[in-house]
Amino acid sequence: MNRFFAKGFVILLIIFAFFTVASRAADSFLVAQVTVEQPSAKKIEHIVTTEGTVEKNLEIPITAEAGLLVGTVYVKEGEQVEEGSVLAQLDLEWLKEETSLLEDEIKTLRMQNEAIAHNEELAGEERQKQLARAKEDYEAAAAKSSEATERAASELSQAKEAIDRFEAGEEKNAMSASEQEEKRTQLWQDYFAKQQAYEDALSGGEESIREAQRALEDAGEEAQEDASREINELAIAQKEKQLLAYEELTQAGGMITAGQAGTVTGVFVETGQLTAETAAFTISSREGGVRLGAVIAETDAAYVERGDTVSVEKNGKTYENFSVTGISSREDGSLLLTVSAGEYTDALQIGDTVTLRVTKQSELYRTAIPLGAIHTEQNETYVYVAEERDTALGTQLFARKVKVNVLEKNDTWAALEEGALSEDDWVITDTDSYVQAGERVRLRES
Amino acid sequence: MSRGKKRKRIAGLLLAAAVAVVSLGGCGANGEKETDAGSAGTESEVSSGGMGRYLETELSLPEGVETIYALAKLADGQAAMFAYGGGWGLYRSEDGGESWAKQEADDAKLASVFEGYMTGASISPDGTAAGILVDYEGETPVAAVGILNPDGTAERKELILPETGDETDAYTGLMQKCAFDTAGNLLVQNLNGDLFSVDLETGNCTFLAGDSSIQYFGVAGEQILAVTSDGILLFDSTDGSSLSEDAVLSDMIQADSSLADVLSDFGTVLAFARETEENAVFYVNHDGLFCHTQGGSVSEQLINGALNTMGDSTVSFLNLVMLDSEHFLLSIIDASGQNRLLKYSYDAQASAVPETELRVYALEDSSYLRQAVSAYQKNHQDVYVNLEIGMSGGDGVTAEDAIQALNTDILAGDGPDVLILDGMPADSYIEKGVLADISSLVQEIADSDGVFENVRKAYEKDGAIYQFPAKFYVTLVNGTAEAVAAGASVEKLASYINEGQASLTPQNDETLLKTFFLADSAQWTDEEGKLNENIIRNWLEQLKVIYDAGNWDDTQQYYSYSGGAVTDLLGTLSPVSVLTGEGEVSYGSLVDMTELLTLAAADKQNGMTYGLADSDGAKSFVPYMLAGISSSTKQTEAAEDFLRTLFGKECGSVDGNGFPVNRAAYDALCEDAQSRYGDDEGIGISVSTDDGISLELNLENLTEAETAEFTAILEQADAPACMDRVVWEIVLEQGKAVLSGDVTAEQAASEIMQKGSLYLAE
Amino acid sequence: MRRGFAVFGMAVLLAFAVIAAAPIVVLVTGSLMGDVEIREYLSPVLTGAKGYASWRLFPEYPTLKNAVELLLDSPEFFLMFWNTMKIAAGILLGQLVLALPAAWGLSRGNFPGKRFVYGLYILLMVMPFQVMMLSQYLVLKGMGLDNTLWAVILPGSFSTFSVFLMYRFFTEIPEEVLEAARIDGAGEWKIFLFIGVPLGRTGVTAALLLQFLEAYGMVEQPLAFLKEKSLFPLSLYLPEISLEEAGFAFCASLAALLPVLFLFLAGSKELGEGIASSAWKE
Amino acid sequence: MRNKGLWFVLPHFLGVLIFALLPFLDVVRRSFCKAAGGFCGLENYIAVWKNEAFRLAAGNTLRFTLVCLPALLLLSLALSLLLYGIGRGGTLFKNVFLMPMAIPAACVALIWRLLFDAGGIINGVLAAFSCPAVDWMHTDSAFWVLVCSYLWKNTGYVIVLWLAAMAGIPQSVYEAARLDGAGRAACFRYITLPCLAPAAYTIAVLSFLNSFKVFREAYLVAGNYPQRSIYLLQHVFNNWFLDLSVDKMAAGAVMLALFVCAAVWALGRAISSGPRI
Repeated sequence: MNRFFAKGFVILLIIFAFFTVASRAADSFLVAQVTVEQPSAKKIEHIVTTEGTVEKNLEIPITAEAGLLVGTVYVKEGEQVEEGSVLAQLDLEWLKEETSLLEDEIKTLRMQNEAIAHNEELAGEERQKQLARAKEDYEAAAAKSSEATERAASELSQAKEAIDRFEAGEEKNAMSASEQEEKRTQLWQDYFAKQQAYEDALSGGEESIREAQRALEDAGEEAQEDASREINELAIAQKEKQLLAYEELTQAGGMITAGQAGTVTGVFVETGQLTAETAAFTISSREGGVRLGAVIAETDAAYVERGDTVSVEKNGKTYENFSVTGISSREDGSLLLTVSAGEYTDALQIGDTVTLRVTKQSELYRTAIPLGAIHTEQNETYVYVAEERDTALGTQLFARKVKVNVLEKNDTWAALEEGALSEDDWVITDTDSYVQAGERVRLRES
Repeated sequence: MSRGKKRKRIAGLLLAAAVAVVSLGGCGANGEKETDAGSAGTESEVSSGGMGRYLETELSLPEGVETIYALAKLADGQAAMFAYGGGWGLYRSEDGGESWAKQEADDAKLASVFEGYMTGASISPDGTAAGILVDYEGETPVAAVGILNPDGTAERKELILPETGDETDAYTGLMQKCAFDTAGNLLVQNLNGDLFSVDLETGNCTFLAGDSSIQYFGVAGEQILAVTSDGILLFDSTDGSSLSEDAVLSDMIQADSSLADVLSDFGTVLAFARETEENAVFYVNHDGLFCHTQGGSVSEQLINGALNTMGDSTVSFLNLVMLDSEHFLLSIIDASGQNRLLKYSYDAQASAVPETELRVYALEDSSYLRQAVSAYQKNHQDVYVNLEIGMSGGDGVTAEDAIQALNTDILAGDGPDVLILDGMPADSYIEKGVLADISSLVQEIADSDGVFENVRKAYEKDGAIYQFPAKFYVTLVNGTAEAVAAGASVEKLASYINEGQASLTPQNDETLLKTFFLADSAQWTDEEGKLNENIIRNWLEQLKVIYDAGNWDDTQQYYSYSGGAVTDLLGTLSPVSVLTGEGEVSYGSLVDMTELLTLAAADKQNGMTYGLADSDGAKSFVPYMLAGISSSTKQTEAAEDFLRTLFGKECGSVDGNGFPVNRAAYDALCEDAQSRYGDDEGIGISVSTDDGISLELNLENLTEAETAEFTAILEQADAPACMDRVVWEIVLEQGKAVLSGDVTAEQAASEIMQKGSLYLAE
Repeated sequence: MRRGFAVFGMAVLLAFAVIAAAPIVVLVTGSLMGDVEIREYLSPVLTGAKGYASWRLFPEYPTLKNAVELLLDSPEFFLMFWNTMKIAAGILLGQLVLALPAAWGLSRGNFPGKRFVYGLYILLMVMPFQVMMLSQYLVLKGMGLDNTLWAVILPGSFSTFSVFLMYRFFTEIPEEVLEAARIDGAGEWKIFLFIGVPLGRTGVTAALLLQFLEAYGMVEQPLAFLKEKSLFPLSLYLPEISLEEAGFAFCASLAALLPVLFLFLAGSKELGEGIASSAWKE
Repeated sequence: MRNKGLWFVLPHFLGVLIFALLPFLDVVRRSFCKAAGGFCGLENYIAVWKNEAFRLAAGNTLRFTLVCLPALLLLSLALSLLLYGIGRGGTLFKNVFLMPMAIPAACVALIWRLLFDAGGIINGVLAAFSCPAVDWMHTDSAFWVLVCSYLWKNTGYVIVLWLAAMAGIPQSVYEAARLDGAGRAACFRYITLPCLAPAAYTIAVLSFLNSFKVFREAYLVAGNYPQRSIYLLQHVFNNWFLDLSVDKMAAGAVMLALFVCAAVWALGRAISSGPRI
């Protein structure tokens, strides 16, 4: 043994042993530590939260009959009114004229209806008669045609019998050949004639029956429905209602009163003007519940719709079943959200700032993963999947890049299209250092 | 001997001994560590102990039955089902659901009694079936209950809701779910979460309990389990008194709030069994079937959902029935809305982990293959698919090494069950009888979904098919009408390019060689497989002409594949470059619908057209994902199932890597392409070339005519390109030398002949 | 003239020495070069660029990057090194315990069929591995040894090649020496251990060194019999380093080279001495 | 004499039986039946014999052996004689000559590509001396590249064996010859050569076996289908295995084995005409 090299060999072995351990330690130090999660079936929840202020209580519109002249207006905006207090008074004479005008209209409409009803009856009887007559003709035709066919049928059969008899009978051998021949042709000719007559009778009969049937149908049709009667009735009903309102007003002395207590928030009529269909007055009353206004960014607009449920929170307490009543866009592109609540809550005063939260759930997606797992690179979205692979150092985890496309996402979850990932893939959601495709990864020491 | 020497010798011996011990110990340990060939078990190691497992079998529904409205165990132990299929019927089964006998009843009477929209039904232990019918016509919906007594008589009672005093929030008649408890009382729940018990004689309901957050309810024994979005409320089913909340059940709901969802046509993600043993509640969700004894701190998992249809998250449950501690019946609605009846029976011998293992071997990994495996695994929970990738990349194993290892396995008799033959010596495998005949399977798919007949004929060898592709694509020529005509052969194309001073769209030498190789190689070998030298020489010369006309700079990699182990195919046809004028003609492969849309849009805009590069007569296509079944497999049935999934419509209709040979999948893709941009007239994308020209390309839906034209071209291709890796490597090596001018076409051709014929002679 | 002849002889020796040592020099210098510098010299070979590859004896910018990368960043290198050592040590032990006495038995003993066995050994020695691979794999699989290190060690330790080599050296030992020992009453095993082995030391060392070298550089056997990557020896790791990381490849090759070299040089002294001379000394 | 020495050989023989003889018999069995099973007699042998690729490979291998073996023996003998003369300094040279044997195949392949590639170092040197660059690996010169790499790897080792054999010749014989007035050449011819004859046989067989090892480097550099001139038997066997034609491979192997045994036996008789073979 050459001692120098033998010793060298041993030293080399020791050095290698040392670096085996050192490199293992170094390597595990460099490898990215990741947390992984399996895709799960989930509904994507979009939660839009925004700050809102309690603007004013719910406004109740007070409407008066349209087209009436306003006498005097008693109240101004911001005034506190009680229930039933007078807001304005209509010009009584104008009111009376209007009511009488209305009555005349109703009368004329009624008369028109009666006239229509009358001549409808006449038309009805007329039609009945024609119908009966058509029916008779039909029956007669049917009967007649069946007689004719029967007669023709019997004659035909007689002719047939005559031939048979002639053939079988002795008469035939009494005659000479030529007489026989002649008799036979004569009998056959007669038979054919009868057959022809029978067919004529048949078709003739059908012909007449068909005509009679058509006549019956024509008679049976209803008279053309003239809709004018219904229209008039509707108009009458509508006018009667208006008349009723007029009478009520006249009894109330043409007063327009406040439906409930509250502050007048809007006066839309002036003296000497005609009342319009729209609200004459708006009164915000406490009982009507609360209205909130809030501004949301355009991006969230997609997730908020009229009628979504909203939860309102004010210093810790949350109030449920508010709902979005209106969305109107504003100049700067953001949207004004009007939210109103069903039952009354005294906690919310006008001017309070509250946080509104609209939660909206999408349909059930089969593969949804945390948003952190999605990476995008020039319009290509992909995720990394931790995959076991058999390597020199035993089975280790490697990152594999999988292309996916995102159907819908919110700030925590993203729903993926089917097919790219399966339930048992381990998607890398976050990592302590940069992960690349094909690179080794390690599960975070949680 | 001197002492020094002795000491030295002893030291030497010690050293040798030490090294030996280490090594022996080392590899001794290795010896015992039995690492079988299959990879370690999958992550979701089944925890339910060693032996014994509930096996899932699907029972056939009674003849004609489409919808199962109620399923229950009667007092006499029989299973009963109340279902609709052309008519209502109560079916009884003595043998635990295997066979069903219909209880006769006067169908007409039943039809009238159960007329209207039934929202729920249940069967009482004594066999009376009750169904809740709601008619929506009037403004306030009115509910009625149809009752079918055990003796076959049936009557219908209006549900009389108790008065609530004020008119505004009277109970809504919109009844949602109903169930009998073990004592035979019928319980009903309406949309606002109010629970009533119904007196069957009179039909009037007494209010039991109610909470607006109740989504639906189940019955266990005489307990109502009302499921809300943040827990389960318990009520006594006789008097409605609320019982103490059960933490375990509520935690389960809090853990996964989707359990509270009522899915489409009233299936639910959670179902309770009415039968109880020592107040234990049995319930099923997507994780499996659990038994939870009330007051106990944990739910014991009886069945692991991952191993059978329970785990399939697209399925929702209707009724769970516990026949006895070893048999359960479960009626479900699957993703396609079909009602199915499953039976779980305990088998002590069945091992906990699925025992049938299907080994699928492929040289290279591919996203298409992974999709097929996960789709197959989902529908075949009892089969464990072991996907072995020959060249798992990264550690430099060459194709030859991988094939050598595979051949050793095959010859040793334990080869894989399914072989993905891309890049493998498929012909020699067929010659040596390694691959089984799958023509019956292909015929089956042809009958059900239809198959591209030209592709099938290409792979049919005297009546048998040994290998079959899942996808295929063709090489096209895109340009003016004469260019397309010139695409008929390499010579014509070369001469066209030469005189017309036209040039091919830019690509590097390897891509050019590969595209033309795939298009023309089918006709290089004559019948007995001899290479034809002058065809190859001519081919090389023409390619040189085309390449020089293009004078593109080689260093730029035109078609670099994206990173990651899994690389999807990229079409080499670039109609966009024709549009932007980088080249007058484009010659290359088109591999998916998106590229077809781009091609159609570009052609519309610049008036070009396209045609099949038929290289004088031999119209060849390129197969992708060729697969075959090993003749020595013991899992023929599972292997054929896997191929059905691989060639099936579901996998085929994912766009990419070529066009599906499965006709139904291809048609689905066509429809998608025809409606991809919805009804608006398409989207405009701006396209810019490297020298700055930016153009607007307007992508529109494919029209019927365009799709038909393309399908016709696909159907013309009748011979597969030569996919032999060895021949390709030789051609690539020599081709590059010719294109870069180092070697003349003759030398290269003779070199190819030499090596090629050597290879073919072996 | 004699002087001239000696000088010429020395020149030839030097030339061949340079040729023999050149690759190792390339390895050493290469492992000290950074990747950029290497790529600059070897680009014609690596990327098929124009011009010719060249080399420098002393690197312009020597860096220890490759060494650090090897020693700290590639734990699999060392794991595979120990696999190789396990294989080599296992085979050497097998040879010592089994082949050595067999060679002695064949050369010294005479039993019926001795010549037949010897002829058989030569026949088996000659067969190339590719041919035997499949059948050996079947035998190993039958014994359940496949995919363990034993699958490489056992066939290696029963290789008939070293027996043939040792046999040749044992036949050199003059018969008289043995007769003398027998007369002194030494038993067969004692003769073998205390006379046969020491006298045939050259042959034994040569055989064992060659066998070690064979085991150390084995490629086909592990590739065929070992499936699990954690059992792979070094010889499968080296070709895997592609030319892109040429620097690292040089460094790894050097590290793989040194242990064998040291062992070789340690043993070469034995090789040098002739058998006869050692006989006189005794 | 009772069968002395049997116990020495038996354990090893058992191992050889299991791990070498059994597989060999299996190979022989396969050579007589078709790949898909079924006995077919000499069909495989005829097929292999007619196979053009096999004939080319056999020719190449034969040519390679006939060129390399003598070259190796002579070159290493010459060098060892030179070394023998130097005495003291020889150990350094010997160690350097041993180095190539220690370099693993992978590194050899790496260096081989650097040297002999079309744009390799040697072509660079040639270009420097303005002679035409040779495409080493793609022309018949590949054969000589193979021979050189074989000589480079094995010379060192064979030199050591020659030295060992020479050291075995007692000095007294030389003194006696010089006394009778024999010159250096006469000494060499009549003393050294005959004494080295037995060692020559060993070295020849050893070198022949090592000639199979060079396939490993050729495979790493030139892959499965190298240039025609270096297309060896192992390439054929390898490619047949990739094509699963195990029957042809077995038949080819058996023919190779018989041929080589005959050669070794003939060599043995030729060199040492004495009792020891």
